[in-house]
Amino acid sequence: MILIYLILILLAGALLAWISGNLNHVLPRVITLVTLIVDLVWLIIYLLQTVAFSNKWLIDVQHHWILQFGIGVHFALDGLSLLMLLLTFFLGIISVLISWKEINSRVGFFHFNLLLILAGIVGVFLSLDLFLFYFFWELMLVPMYFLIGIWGHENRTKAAYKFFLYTQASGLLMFISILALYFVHGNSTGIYTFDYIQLLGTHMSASTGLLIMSGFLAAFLVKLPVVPLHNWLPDAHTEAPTAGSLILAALLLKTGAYGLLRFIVPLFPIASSSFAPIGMILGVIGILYGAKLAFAQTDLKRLIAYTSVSHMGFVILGVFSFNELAYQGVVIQMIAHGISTGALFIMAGQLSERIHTRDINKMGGLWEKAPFMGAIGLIFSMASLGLPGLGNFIAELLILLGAFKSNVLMSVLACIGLIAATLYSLRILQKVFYGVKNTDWKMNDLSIREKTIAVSLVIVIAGLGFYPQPVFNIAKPALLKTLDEHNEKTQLNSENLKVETDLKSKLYFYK
Amino acid sequence: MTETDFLSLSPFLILALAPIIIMIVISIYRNYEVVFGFSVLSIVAAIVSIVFILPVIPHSIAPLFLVDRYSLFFITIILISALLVIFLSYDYLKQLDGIREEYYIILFTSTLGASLLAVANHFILFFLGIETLTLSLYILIAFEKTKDSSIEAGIKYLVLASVSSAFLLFGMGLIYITFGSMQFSVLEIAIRHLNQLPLLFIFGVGMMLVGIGFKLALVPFHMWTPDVYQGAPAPVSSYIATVSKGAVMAVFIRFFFNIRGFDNQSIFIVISGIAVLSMFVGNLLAIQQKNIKRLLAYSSIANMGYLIIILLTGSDKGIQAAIFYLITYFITTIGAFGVISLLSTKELEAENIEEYRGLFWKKPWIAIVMTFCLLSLAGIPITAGFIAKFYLILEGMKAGLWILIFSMIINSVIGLYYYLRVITSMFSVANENLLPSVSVLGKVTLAFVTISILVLGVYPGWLIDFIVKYAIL
Amino acid sequence: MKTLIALIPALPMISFLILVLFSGKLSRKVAGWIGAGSIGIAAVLTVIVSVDLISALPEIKSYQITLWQWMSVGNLSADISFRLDSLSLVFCFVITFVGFLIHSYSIGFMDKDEGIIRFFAYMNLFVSSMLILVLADNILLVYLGWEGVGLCSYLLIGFWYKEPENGTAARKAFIITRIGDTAMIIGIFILFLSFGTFNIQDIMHLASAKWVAGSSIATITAVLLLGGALGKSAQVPLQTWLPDAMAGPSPVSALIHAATMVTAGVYLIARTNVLFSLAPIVQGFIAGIGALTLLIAGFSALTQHDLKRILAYSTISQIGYMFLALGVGAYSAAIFHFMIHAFFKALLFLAAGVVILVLNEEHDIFKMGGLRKKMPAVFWTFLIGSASLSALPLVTAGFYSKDAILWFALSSTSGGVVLWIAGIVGAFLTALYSFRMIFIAFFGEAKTQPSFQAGYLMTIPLVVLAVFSLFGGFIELPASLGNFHLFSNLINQSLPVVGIKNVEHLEWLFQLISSLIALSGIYLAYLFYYKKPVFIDSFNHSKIHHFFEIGFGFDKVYDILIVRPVVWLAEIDKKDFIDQINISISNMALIGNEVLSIAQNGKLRWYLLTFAFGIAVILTYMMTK
Amino acid sequence: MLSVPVETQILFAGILFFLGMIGLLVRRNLVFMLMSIEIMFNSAGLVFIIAARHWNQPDGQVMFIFILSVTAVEVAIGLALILQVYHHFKTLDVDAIHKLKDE
Amino acid sequence: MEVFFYIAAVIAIISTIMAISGRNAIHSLLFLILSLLAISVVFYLLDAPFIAALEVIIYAGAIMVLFIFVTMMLNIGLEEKQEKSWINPRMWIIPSILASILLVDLLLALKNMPTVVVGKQVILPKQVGISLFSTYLLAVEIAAILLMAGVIGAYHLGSQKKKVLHRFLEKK
Repeated sequence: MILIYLILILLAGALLAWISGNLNHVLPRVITLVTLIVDLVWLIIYLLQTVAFSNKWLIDVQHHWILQFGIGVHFALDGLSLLMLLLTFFLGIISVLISWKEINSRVGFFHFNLLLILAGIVGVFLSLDLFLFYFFWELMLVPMYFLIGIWGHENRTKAAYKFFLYTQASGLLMFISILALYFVHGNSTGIYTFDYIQLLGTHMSASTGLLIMSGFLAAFLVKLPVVPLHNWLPDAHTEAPTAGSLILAALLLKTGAYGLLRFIVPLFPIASSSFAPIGMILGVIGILYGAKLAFAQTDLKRLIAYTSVSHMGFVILGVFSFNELAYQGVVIQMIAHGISTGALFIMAGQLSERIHTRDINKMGGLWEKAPFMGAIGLIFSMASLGLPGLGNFIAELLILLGAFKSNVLMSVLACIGLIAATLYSLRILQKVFYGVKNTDWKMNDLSIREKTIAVSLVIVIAGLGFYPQPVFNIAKPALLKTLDEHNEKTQLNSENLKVETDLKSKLYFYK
Repeated sequence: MTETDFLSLSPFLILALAPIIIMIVISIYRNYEVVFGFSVLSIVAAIVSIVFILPVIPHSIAPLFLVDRYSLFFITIILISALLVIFLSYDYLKQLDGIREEYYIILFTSTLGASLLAVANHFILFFLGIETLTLSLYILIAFEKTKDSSIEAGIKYLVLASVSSAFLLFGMGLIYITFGSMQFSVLEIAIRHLNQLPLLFIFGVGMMLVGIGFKLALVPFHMWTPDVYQGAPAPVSSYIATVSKGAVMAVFIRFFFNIRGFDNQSIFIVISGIAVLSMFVGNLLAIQQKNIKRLLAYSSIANMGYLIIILLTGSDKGIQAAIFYLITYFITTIGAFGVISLLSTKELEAENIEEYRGLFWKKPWIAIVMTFCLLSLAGIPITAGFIAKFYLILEGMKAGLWILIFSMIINSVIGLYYYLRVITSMFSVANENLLPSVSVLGKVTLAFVTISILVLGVYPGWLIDFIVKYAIL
Repeated sequence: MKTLIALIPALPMISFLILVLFSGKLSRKVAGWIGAGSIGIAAVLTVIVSVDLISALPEIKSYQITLWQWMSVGNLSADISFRLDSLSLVFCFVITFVGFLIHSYSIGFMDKDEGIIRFFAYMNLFVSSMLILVLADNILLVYLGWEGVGLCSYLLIGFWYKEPENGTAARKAFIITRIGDTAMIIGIFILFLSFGTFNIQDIMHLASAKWVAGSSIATITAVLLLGGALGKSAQVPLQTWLPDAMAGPSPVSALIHAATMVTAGVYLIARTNVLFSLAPIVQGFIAGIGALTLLIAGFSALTQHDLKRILAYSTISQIGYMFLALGVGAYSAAIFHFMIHAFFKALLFLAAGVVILVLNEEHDIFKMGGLRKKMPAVFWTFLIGSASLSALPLVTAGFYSKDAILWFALSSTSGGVVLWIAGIVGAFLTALYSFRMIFIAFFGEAKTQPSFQAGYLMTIPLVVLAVFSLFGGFIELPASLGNFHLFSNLINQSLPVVGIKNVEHLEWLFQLISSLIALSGIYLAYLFYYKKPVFIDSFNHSKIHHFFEIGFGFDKVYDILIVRPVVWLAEIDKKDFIDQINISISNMALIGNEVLSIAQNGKLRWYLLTFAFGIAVILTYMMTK
Repeated sequence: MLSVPVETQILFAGILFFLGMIGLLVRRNLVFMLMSIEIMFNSAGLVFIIAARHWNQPDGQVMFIFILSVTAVEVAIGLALILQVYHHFKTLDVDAIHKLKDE
Repeated sequence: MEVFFYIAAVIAIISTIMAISGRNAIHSLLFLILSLLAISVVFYLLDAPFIAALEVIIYAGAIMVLFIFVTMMLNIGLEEKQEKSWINPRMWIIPSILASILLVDLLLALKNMPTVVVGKQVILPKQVGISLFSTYLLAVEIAAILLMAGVIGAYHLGSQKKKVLHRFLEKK
């Protein structure tokens, strides 16, 4: 039941925050913070009690919902989702803290939306019923839309539309695929259900599998995002308020990656194997093209947004490598990218709060007045270019190694992304912190609150860089299960194919 | 006429008696509240009477009537919608000058026409029902006769509706000539043994499509919709969008399934074409619309386009999906128009999106209702619209209507854009215009609508059960 | 003893953390002493450990310590673990010892600078990373240190961040080395996937067992690793960043861009020598690159005006020598030269730093002059450094180290005359440009007046380094001059011994030639730059002079071939052409809207017409179907 | 007995119907438009009479009676509306009545 | 008999054409009445004497008179010039083409009509009456409600606000 409570707490907190917003501005912040801390602490307590991570679900909750269609409320937790939840709650707390001063209008409603998004994300990470999954998948869009559309920057409306329409369009394609899967499974077994575990063993022909998978892929690749489906991202990230950018980059994108791991790979083992080369190419294109665009930008947030495109390219590269190394890398990348890009967005937010511009050509020399911020900017720029000792390095290393195992060329091309990452990361530092300060700015260094946020993020990213083992241990059973699920099927398939061709040749002989 | 006949006709009797009694009451003592109260009571009575009919169905009063579960279900939906419209009309009409009580009389006759369509099993009843409905609508649309727009809408609707009725009639005549019967069930029997439908019959069906397409506002017979919605009083617009369309849909489904239109290739293709066109045209027209009533009109065109997909599935489940869709569409539309009519004043109809700017910060609850309605129309989860669309797509896919489903998907996205436009303006910075205060009745209606949207969005199982149990053709 | 090994890199790291965390609360002096002190303690620890290890040799070849498990995924496992053998020992010693001297010097040098705490933090981080690099047990940890020093190099080049050019130089350095690093990490991937481990020793054993010499996989891997080494060690074609890197403070140039970091490539190749021996082509290539680099850099150094740039080119050139040695398999000679070079080059940079500081940031040697009298201590130490650099026979350490390389270039089994000639020409150039500096900057008329005298904090390290530059060479004497092999014996504990052709008896002859060459270089420098500068007037204005001055035009070529295309690429599609697709889709919808909207013109007759039209189409379709 | 083929009879009704349609499309005067609609209704009624004879049933004629009454009501309301239109717009030209439209 | 049918049909068609193309409203209405009369002849020929009578009485009699009444009330019979200016000869083209397309479609539809063999005989008013008031009694009731709605509607829409001012004093 803890899983349902986790979501319910968030929802209750959301309503409370909204209502309390009418009373004063501090209360919703506090309520939101408390809500998230309660969730986080509860989860950590649970984590500490869990002795061993086996390949079974740690928690599995099932209820009926809409019986007529075989829809149930099915939540389950394994290592992968546990990690994602921890990240969600942690960054949720961070996003409340960074908005403490930034958001001064409609505070209650802001936090309502914030918690609603988080609830949606938590739901996505926990749902094991495809209908429920889609439900949450869409649910998080509306509050996110509000977050961008109400508290965003100048072009917020356009960006919010783009975000919503893009994700909605791709989501609907996934929806069609979910239904198709439902029918394929129902027609072959007679059991019409949306339950993930039951659908796992669905038999389908190769072409059907590819078609159905492409719908899922559309949704996940848009969320991830993968070039050429990435255009919503720069706009949304740029125009969103800091907390919004943070959640978008650090959490929302991860739902795409999570979806790939949780659904694409085990549900469509054969189709995903045949898609793998294209997937890897897309990943490489994403890495390089994202980096290229990031390098060209002058808007700081836009620049960071494009780096996300580039970093997420690694994720898809890893996912379609189908081996444990790459998968562990993907998991770390999800967390590390969340932290590092989130931190960069926070920095961009803090900068524009102080100097009211996001144009890096107008910045410069900020090191002088804000050395602490400079240090933080430095650390996370380095993280983003994959400096060893920070989490991103581990991630990229494992992904590239894993990819190297399955496709040397793609991995090597992806390595060029490392150089490209250097180009844009250093450009940030150069433009923002080097040079002479514009005298007009009244620039303060980070406040205690901001320092706390920054330091906690640094600790996490450095911890991931130097001691990522706990994460590996938690994620391992889940990832191995996914891989087994995948490999079993693909091997079976190749055997089947063999049998089939044998049969065919025999039949031919008898003719 | 037996007792059972009378019993099964009781809702119609109530609906027919009510306007007569109102007329008599008016002639003695003209009082708005009394008339309103009586109207509400009558509708409630009609709804209650349905409970008593349940034991005797299916009951056929040959040749015109067929009172079965399907029709009772539709009548219930129609009556509840009419009730909600009456609630919304109370405030809207109260502020008008001059005579207002006749409105309720006409509302009753039109509701009677609509209910008759649900039980129609014969062209004569089909025709009479549709005419009773339509003729009453002319009057309702032009009811605010001091307004240019109301009169303009009235005359446009009158001319176009008459023409479409003429087409409908001509088509009926041709079908009658072909098979020698005007009864749906007889037609079904006649058709069952034919390999190929006679061309004259198809021609007749084609002509009937004009009439039905007009009433459902399907492309290319849709052009009246925005003008009429805009010109008509807001509650009447909601009435047209819901009751009128629902009733016509009820009879159309029955007719279409009786003649097994989905089995005929040319009818199939024409309906699919109309569906696809309706979706695209409706949604594309809406994307830049600044008038919210027109926007809802265009949205209704698109929604009907989605809905008629279900005709092509040719299955009972499809009908159930259609009914579920209609119910949610009714609730949502009434909610949206309800907000418009509650925010309208005597001087100013609240129809420009500009007037909704910042509504959320001034009247949060009203804005939330509107937001929920629009999200439901767009089919976003936790609203009823989502489940409805899901159901529709599910059945459509089951029947393998891929092209239609995909164009529905594309259009959902286009549609989302303009719903979001309205929502965005409600949530943007407030402007200074004053808004009327909303009466308790209006609030209750809107609360009901919102709760229904939420309940159906989160826990739709019971309604689906109910539909599966009762709404079988 | 083992924990001490871990402490060596840990101390500077701790000091770094202290400086970062308490940056607001520490006074400048205290910060300086913490920074320098931690390195000093590390140096002492190094000495203790080395005494221990050396005394245990050759029974125990290395100490090893694992701190914690870094990661273990599937069959991949990497630990944070250190391994100390004689090779790392030498490097450790140089890093900590020279590092300590430079840190002490910096306390004086950076005294007036507002960023002193930041400076020491970076420097400590650098030392720590460098120590991790040389102590690392597995190649992944090497990579960690490798990138760490790169970062610190970047930070320190751009230390004076207010000048945008410094930032640009820093960026250039980082990017170019990063290009090499990327090649290196791919090489590491190949190693891991071939052998399933990151442990260097295991890899070396497995490589020699599994891979055939000259096989393509070995060659490719060696090339990739070499890429990393070339970038870090500023060898052709990735050398262009180093002259620009002089934008950093002089102690930085001394420590990072002369003594330690730039020689990481040498360390890497020495450490993975097995791979290179499995790829003879690559090894020959290394020698070639070394020869080429030392010549190019030598010529460039000859024409520079900026004191530090001369030294930078000189560094490139000297590392070229080390690569030459590595290429011919003379690992001990390379490492020896590395050590001696660290001494005299650090000395030269530090001295140059004093000069520049005292002359108020005057870098141009032609604007100096006559410094001999104004600052004698600096002059003498600089002179010793230059002499050692020019390999002045017998008295300087540089002679012994460089001479060993020249000798092995010829006599090694994989050496040859061409390499030797290149080395000799390089030696001549070295002498020439070294004394060009001396004569122009320290002799003649004073063109700029020094503002103040350097304090003891700065001069003492100079003196210490000068002593080492002179006498450091005596721990390794060639066969013809005493035949004393303390250093190479130590190094050969962990690296293979160079194979020599049977020409040993001629060693004295070649030594004589090289000595004469060095002396003639010095003389010519005296002639051209002091006595009769007119001799080279025409040369000074020739195109070839300009060509040398711009470093053989590498920057220009890269600018045209790489930088401009990249910038062009970035500019060309700034708005993201894919976005245009979205825009056109939304425009299509808007156009559709407008077209359809025209139809909604409110005219009843038009509506009726569409009505009729619609039914005509429908019925015609139905009837003709 | 009339031996005109039923096809011809229907064709006659069809011609009348489409003539009504032409009138509707061409005329701008609302009164004429209403007239044209009457023509259309009447010809639709004619079809039912033809059908009634064709199948020898009274139902078609019953339908005609209903059509007649509906037409009567429609004309009544239509003319009342036309009066209102004239009152509001001071013209019967339909083309002049286009206040409600997309902007 | 056939001859009468054809004559009546031609008269009906021609007078309908005159009705829809006439400039003068009164003339058009008179042509329309003529057309209706011709159709009533056809009804008679189609064995529907009762309907023929109704056509004359209600259609030609009552409804058309209503038209004429309104026409005269609004004085549109006198504005021939205005009618002329409203109608451009070219405006006939497209509607005619559309109508002929539809007519061709109808012809196509009539091509293969199934033949029905039913003994044709006159349907007497009595039969119609019995049918109307037994089988279709409920429909008659509905028609009654419909008429009531029509009456109320016509009353509501037809009534005008009492003018406070003389129309010359009204604000334009």
